[in-house]
Amino acid sequence: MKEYAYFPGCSLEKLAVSYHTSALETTRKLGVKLKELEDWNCCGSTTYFHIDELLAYTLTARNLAIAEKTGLDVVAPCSACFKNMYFTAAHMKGDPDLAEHINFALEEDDLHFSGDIRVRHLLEMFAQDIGPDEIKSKITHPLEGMRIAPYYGCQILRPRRDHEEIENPRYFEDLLSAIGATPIEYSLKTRCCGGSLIISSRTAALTMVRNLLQCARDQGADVIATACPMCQVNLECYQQSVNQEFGTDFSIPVLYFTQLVGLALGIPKNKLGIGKELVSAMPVLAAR
Amino acid sequence: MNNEQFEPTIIGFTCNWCSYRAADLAGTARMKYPPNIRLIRLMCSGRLDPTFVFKALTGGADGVMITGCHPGECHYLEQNYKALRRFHLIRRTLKGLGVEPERVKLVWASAAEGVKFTNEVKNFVEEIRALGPLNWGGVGGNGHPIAAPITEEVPA
Amino acid sequence: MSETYTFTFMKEVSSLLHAADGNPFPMCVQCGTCSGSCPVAAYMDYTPRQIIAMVNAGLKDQVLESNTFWYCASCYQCTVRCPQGISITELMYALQRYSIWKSRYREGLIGPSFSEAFAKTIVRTGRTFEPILAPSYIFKFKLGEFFREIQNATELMIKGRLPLLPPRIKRLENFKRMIRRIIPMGGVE
Amino acid sequence: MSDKPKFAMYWAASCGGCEIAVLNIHEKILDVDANFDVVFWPVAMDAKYKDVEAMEDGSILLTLFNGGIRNDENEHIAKLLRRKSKILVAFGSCANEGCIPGLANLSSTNEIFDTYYETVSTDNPAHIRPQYRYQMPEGEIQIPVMYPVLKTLDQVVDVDYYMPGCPPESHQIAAVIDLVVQVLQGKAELPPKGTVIGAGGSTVCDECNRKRNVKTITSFKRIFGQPIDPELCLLEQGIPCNGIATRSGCNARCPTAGAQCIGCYGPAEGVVDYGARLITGFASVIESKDPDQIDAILDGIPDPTGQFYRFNLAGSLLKAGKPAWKRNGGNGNK
Amino acid sequence: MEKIGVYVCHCGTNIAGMVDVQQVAEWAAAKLKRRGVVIGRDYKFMCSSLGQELIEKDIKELGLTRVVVAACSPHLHENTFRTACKRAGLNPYLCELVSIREQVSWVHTDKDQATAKSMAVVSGGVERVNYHAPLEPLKVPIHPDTLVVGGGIAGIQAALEIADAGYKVYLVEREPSIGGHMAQFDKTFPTLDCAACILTPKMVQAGTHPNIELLTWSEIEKVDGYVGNFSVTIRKKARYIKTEDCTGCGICWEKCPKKVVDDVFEAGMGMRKAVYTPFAQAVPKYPVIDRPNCTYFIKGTCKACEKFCPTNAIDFNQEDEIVTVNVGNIVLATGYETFDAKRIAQYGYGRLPNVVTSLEFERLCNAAGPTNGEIVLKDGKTKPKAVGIVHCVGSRDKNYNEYCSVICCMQGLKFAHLVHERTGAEVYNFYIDMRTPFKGYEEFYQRVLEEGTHFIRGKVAEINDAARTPDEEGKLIVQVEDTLVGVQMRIPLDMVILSVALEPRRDAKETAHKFGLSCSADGWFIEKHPKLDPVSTMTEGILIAGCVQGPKDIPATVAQGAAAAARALGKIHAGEIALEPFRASVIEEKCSGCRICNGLCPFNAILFHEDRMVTEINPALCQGCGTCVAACPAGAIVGTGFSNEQILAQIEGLLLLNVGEEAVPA
Repeated sequence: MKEYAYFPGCSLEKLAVSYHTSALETTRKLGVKLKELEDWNCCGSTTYFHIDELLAYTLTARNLAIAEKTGLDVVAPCSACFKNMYFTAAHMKGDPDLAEHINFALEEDDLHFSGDIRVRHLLEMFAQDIGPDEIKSKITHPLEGMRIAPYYGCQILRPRRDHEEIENPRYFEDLLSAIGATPIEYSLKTRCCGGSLIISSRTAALTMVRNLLQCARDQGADVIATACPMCQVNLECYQQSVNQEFGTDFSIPVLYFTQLVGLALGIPKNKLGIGKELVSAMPVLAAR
Repeated sequence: MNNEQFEPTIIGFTCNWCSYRAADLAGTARMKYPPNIRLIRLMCSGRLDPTFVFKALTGGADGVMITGCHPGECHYLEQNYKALRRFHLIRRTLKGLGVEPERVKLVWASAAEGVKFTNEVKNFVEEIRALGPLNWGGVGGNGHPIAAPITEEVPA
Repeated sequence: MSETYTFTFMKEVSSLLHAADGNPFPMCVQCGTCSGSCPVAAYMDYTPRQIIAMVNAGLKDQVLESNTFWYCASCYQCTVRCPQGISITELMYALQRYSIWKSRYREGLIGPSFSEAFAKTIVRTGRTFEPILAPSYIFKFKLGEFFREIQNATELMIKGRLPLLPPRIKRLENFKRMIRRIIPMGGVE
Repeated sequence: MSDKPKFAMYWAASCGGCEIAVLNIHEKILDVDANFDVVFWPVAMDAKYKDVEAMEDGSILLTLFNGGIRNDENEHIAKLLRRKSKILVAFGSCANEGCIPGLANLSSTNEIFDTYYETVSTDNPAHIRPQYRYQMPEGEIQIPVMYPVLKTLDQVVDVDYYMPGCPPESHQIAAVIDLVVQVLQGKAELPPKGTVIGAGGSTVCDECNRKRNVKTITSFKRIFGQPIDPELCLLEQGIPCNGIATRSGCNARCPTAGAQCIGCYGPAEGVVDYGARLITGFASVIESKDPDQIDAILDGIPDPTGQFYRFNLAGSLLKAGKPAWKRNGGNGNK
Repeated sequence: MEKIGVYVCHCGTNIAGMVDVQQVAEWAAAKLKRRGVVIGRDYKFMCSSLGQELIEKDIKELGLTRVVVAACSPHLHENTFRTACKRAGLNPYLCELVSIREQVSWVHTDKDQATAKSMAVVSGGVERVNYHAPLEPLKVPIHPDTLVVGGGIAGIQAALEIADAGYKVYLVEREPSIGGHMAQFDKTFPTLDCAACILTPKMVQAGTHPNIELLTWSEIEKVDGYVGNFSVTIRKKARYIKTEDCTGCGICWEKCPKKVVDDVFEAGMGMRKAVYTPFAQAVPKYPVIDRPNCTYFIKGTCKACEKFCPTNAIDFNQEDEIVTVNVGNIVLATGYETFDAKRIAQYGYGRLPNVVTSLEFERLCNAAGPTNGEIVLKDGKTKPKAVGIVHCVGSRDKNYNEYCSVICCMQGLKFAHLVHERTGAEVYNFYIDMRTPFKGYEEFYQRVLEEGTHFIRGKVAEINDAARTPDEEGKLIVQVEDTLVGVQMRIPLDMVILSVALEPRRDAKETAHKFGLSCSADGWFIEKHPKLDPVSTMTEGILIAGCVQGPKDIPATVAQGAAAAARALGKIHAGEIALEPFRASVIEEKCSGCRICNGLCPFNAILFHEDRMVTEINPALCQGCGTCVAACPAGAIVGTGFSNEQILAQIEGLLLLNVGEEAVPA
């Protein structure tokens, strides 16, 4: 049975609790064990880089060090956490001085990060490690006819520089097809939702949310699938605000891909935290 | 080696077609590397006779850098492989003599790799500096170590 | 009135980028890929490209007065596309650090105080806690926005998606000592 | 005192094999006696250094000097005999290039003493070491001072001729004696100074009649443990035979007898460093382009230094291993 | 004792700026006296005629027997100084040039250290030169025939020049017809004359020239030999056409039922048949059967072409033919490929139908192209109302190619003009920098400006079809910052042309290896000297012309084709070439016939005489690498020019073993 060290991140405690539960449910069903890190701390998101770069890396390094002890690959469901972990690991591997300084700090918590750990995003784990074929073979309730807009967002892809992949990735689509749904093609699938701006520069953020919702709807999406709590909250919780701001009438449910996979695996809705969303998914899911 | 840092002397063997031109390129591009290395041009790294390496090391050099075209890109088709084999045996022999094998280094550099050449020189100078002076020259030529009574070394 | 070039600012900012990968921004050729790619460019008073030019030219005051780097969405679109391999996003972070460090930023910007509030909660608890985040800065600003937040917040509360008690990590003392080895707490506590 | 030309032979740091080799020329030894007045030959007759010192400079016609220069006594005698002799021949491998005693140049003096005085074969509970000078009631006694490295004869004095071999082949010695005799009788000319006598100019392969092909080595083997083709070149069978680089003159004794050449005749004419020739010779024909595979093949030569410098370390470019020259060499003695 | 003169060059300030040249010269004269140095001079420019005369004078007056020049790399001026010695009656090979510029003054930063190193380098040269032997250059006859590889405009030009001079040329082309990229173009900048009109006459000339043997649909298998005497193995791929019978009437491809997308000549914009000539004016005129697509070869039936061929020229049983030609010189003109725009996904090429590459657009506006020159959208009828031209696609970008592709700016202007002229559409050029050097180019830029083309300074960030406003509906939206006003723009367009980078051929590295050349990091072939010897290579007798050496436009390409030809002709005319007399030879009495060396020579110059049990080296085949010299365990092989004595002496010199330590300032 494949096992991963699991770093939920702050948002999954409450704000994105349905992502958390659905992740656990679906992985269990797929025979993958998620082992939550003991006493993990906040990854600092991006805002921490506004205060101190070194400290930002250190915060993440602590989690990496804890994960490294398990000897497992570590998986993060939140793209911001993922990006921080992925690059902190990369930088510390590439820059011995940085590693030395940070490990000096980690000593205070009896920790050390040596750099050899594989950091995965939960979506990558589903779409690449487990793989569409494996998942396809396990689904019982294919989401036939459901038109889903796969939303990658930013930090699951960037700033990695493998261009072909990051500018036009396909693995989310493949995953959605695997669960019987119809992934829609829309050109903003890797564009930013403005998550980190919603507080500090609201209008900018709302416009970005608008453009995304618009583009997805134009291509006829019933649902938007996300792989990040920040994106989910942004695209969903702020639809009202968008409508107020721009006089639009969006009400597109925004679900975590784990919830959709869960449905296809025949896991009851409540176990997937469906019903906690502000834009109800019921109309779309009614049939199922 | 009193307090100021040890400046090693390094002899570098280059092949006429790749590495010597890499060195030229480093020059024309005004890249910088330490002056510790002094280059000798051979037509091919295959010309490298172990005698040259020993001559350099026993003659006062602290390190020897052998350079040639990348494997498969030798101007003479495959002669750089002969250099490769000799290099391995030279290192093993040095080991037997109690001399650090790392003092002899083999580097492949194409005519386009001025940067690589520069970096390899920089690194090698540091590596040799870390190893310290060789002083084989002390026994080189006919200047053997002066035969002084070494009584202090054999206490009763 | 005409300006002249000074390069200390450029050097200061560069020095704030020790761990960031990519090329230094003085290599910028002003092609505009970053600003063309930037989803927020329209809301910035200078585009990222202009900011780079201004940093390189030493126009410190204008740079610190601008909102550009506070509006950066951290989407890294510019960074991965830059033909010169410059990590523009990292540069934006550096400018944010510089501005907080010198506590010089334009009046009425939410970014700085939010960042500080966010940072503080983390170093105090090891975790983030959304509820205190909102008020801690929104009171400073437009009431309307505050209510909009509340509206969302309450909905979320009802759906059980907002925590009622701030979470803490267990080994908080170690954690704080750890942080102290990186920066003197004064900075954020 | 006869007016026959004077002959001397001396052994410095050596095993004595050279003397045996000389005696091994059978009845030719009589020619020596017939033509020479043997004035100094510690092995064969009693003589005192002071007798030699008493002689007129250049009064000895021919001196065969074997053994390397290991201590100040060796050097003293070498210089003495140089002074007294017209023709000084570096006789045998030790005098020429250090030979087996020269392998001591791989170790520091301390290591040598440790081995000699402290290993199981020696019962020395008090860790006693001989002192170069020692005050006795009767006065100070001295023993020769050991040098840090062994030197070859021509590293301390000017040498007229070189006669390689460990020991030199008796038929070659005989030939040389013949030559000198003929010179004495005015029937022949002496070769130019510095010539290597009693040997060929090419290498052992020249005299070896094993069959040879284009060489490609895929592995090195020890001489024992597998059947050896009696007809085929040993090196081609993976046996590290030094014949390719070793001076001819021995009639390829060892290879002919089925043992690999170990190089006692030293480098061929005009070669700067014997070991280097073997390194390049062996390495050049290794059949691989892959570093790891090359390494694997070379593992077949467990002691490259010994393989390539067994006889000539002291006389080679290298002269000595690092422990012998680096400051307070070896680990000292605790 | 040799009498050695040491000459230290200032090279203006190039050397003198970092090395105390006077001190070096004086030091040599003083400290190296014992080594034979009788005079040490420094001079501003040793390579100048005055500098050379200085040496000649000393040779004559001081009776120098050896000369050491400390200046630039031997690869630059070795010959200069050898010739100077020769003029003064000293054997040229008794001169040694040591580099204190490329290897000292240009790479070091401390004047004392640089000076000290220069002294060591000079001492190395002095010790070495003591062991130099007078040598005579080897004369090798030059085979009068020449091989030209690549039938683009560069190759055609080179072939014609040589053929017109009366010498035989083999012109090898991979495709069924010569013509190369230029044949695909419509107009050529800046004069706008039609590519076909100026190219096809040259193609016909090349095809009918008595001195040119065309080998199209052929590829180089193997190259043996050396300058003056190459032997090249060529694979003539089976055409399945008896060329001796074919009249090129075209009935076969008329009748062929199998249509295939033409990815090569039409750049995927048009179709061809399974039996085809790439284009109407193809040279040679006879077609090839595209085996993988031919119905007969797939299904075993059809043979329509055979049925209808009036001269029974079809032969399905043809097989590849291997021919070997002997030539004295080789011109490589294998050209370039275009960058795969799919690699920049944000430009939507391949996803958005009306995003086309420059090469595709050339076909699109080519009168003989798939749309007969109509500039229309993918639907095949609509004329675009707004067209964008994106510069530097895959060029000047660390993520793809760092170099500038040279032609894109002018090509962009050309396209702008054509679109404007034929559709009246609004045209936008998106550029980082406009680069229009060379004759008539800037004028053309002015002309296009007058025509009202919009020039937007900004590298396009992305191209997508996500409309935000009604007038963006159904359009391609180009998102870019207009850097001159500092505003992010979204521009709705109907068609976008990507000026894709020129890249080295996919198989450039293999080709280079086949011919013993080296490629730059980018993959372009390296010329002998970037400024002074752009068409020669490190490998004597192999020349390069056109884009194989780096991106360039047609005028530059043609010039190089002609230049390469001139080089070849020079050698052919001379009839023989002098080579460095660096060769290995065996001292027979020392050779014991151990056969260690026998397997070491890739040029088969080493032969073994079973009878005498000795090895011998054939100087005609020996290339002078010296591997056998280094390998001989008996020291029985010697090499001229790089003898053991020379190199060991140079080592001693470099280590200053024969000079007092005080010689080198700390």
